[in-house]
Amino acid sequence: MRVRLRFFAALRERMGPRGERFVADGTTVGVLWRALVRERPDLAATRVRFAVNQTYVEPGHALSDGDEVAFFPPVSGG
Amino acid sequence: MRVRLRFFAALRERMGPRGERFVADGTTVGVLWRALVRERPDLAATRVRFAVNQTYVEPGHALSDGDEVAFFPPVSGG
Amino acid sequence: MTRRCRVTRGRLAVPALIRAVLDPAAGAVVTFLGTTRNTNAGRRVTRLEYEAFVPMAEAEMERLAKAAARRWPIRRVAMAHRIGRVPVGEASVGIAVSAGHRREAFEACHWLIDRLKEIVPIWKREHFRGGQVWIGPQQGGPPPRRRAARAVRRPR
Amino acid sequence: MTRRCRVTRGRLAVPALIRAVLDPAAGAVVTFLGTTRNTNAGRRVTRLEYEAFVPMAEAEMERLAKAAARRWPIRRVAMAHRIGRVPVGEASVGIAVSAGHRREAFEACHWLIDRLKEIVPIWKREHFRGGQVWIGPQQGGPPPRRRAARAVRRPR
Repeated sequence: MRVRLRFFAALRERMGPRGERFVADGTTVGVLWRALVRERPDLAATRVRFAVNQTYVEPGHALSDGDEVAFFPPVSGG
Repeated sequence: MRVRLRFFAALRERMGPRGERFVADGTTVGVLWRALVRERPDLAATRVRFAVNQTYVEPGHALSDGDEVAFFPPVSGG
Repeated sequence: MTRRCRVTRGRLAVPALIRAVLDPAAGAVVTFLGTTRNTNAGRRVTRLEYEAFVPMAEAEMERLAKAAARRWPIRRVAMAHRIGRVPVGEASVGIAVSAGHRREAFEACHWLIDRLKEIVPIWKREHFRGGQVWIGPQQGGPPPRRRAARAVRRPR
Repeated sequence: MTRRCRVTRGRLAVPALIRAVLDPAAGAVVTFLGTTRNTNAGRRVTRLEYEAFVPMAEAEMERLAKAAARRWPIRRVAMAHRIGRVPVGEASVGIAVSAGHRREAFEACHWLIDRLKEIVPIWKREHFRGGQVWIGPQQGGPPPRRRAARAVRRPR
């Protein structure tokens, strides 16, 4: 199944703002992130939070076809 | 000696905004207030604070010639 | 610590109040506005009317601002109190505080309005449907003004 | 509880923020503004630059406003966060809360800015004399961007 990727702040500077990925059914957000880190080992030290379809989720959240997955460095608004 | 009087809020409505008084040397603010209450017994129930020359004082504060004495009901600004 | 404390007539100039405390070394501005509420103690309030001992009220606000600056590391304080009629929904008092960080700005602003209500020589008279009354325990005994006392009891 | 939460470009419209929370049943309006400070961690800051995941940031601010209304008896909330460049002395974030009484307005406003900083998806990059750096623990390790890392160490 296909998922869309969004990156923000320092992550956006390394990965670009958007991406796309084909993943196996039942893939979790955490598994997807680890796959990205395998390809880009410099991401390993990054503290990251995940949002799927604009809602925060835990790493164990299972993806669905068409989901938008956003990767956030620690927020610093205000 | 002569002192000027100022009244505010509910007190102003009964006493008028300003007055004048001749008092003996060494008269305190509290003694002056009790003199006013003797003339106007309806003031007896009033909770009052005193300011002399725009500074809060205690009832034992001794007056000087020319002082401006202000009589305040409990404040309620804000 | 810069401060600007005023008793004014007419609408409070809130943008000016905030501008007065902006400071390049401040990361936080906290502002309090006290507004006329349409009910109080079960009465339907139509407006408030404020009276002040103006020069002393301004001096007492200045003293409070200085005292706040001794308790918290704040940058600037602006305080304004309106006198005369204040309709429902409009502000009677505004306090703005700037500080390096937000905690001290919140704490100082809250403290300033608490203290202002306790000691600054300003009085409000509430006008409500059917009467008016001075606010605050003006008397030890029952309300002195027949019209107000009667009106409080009038059923709606 | 009425609320209005926005991510915007350009100067924050503070009077509009306050107008959005005025309410005839409110006696208190507390407003917080976060402004760009000219120093941070010993660096001379020239501006901040904010980036947001805009629709989610607005949705998260709405959720916070609703959560505040469950915790405190407040009337209205307005929140605005500016993105893009924010020069020293200008506001990046504004939160206004109205309530019947002042204590809940102060507490809810303070809580909202604390929570906003923790969870709303917005990021700031600090531009200072000699470099720039993303704020927040973006990395477990040392700062990744050579230019920023070098600049932090440059003596003034």
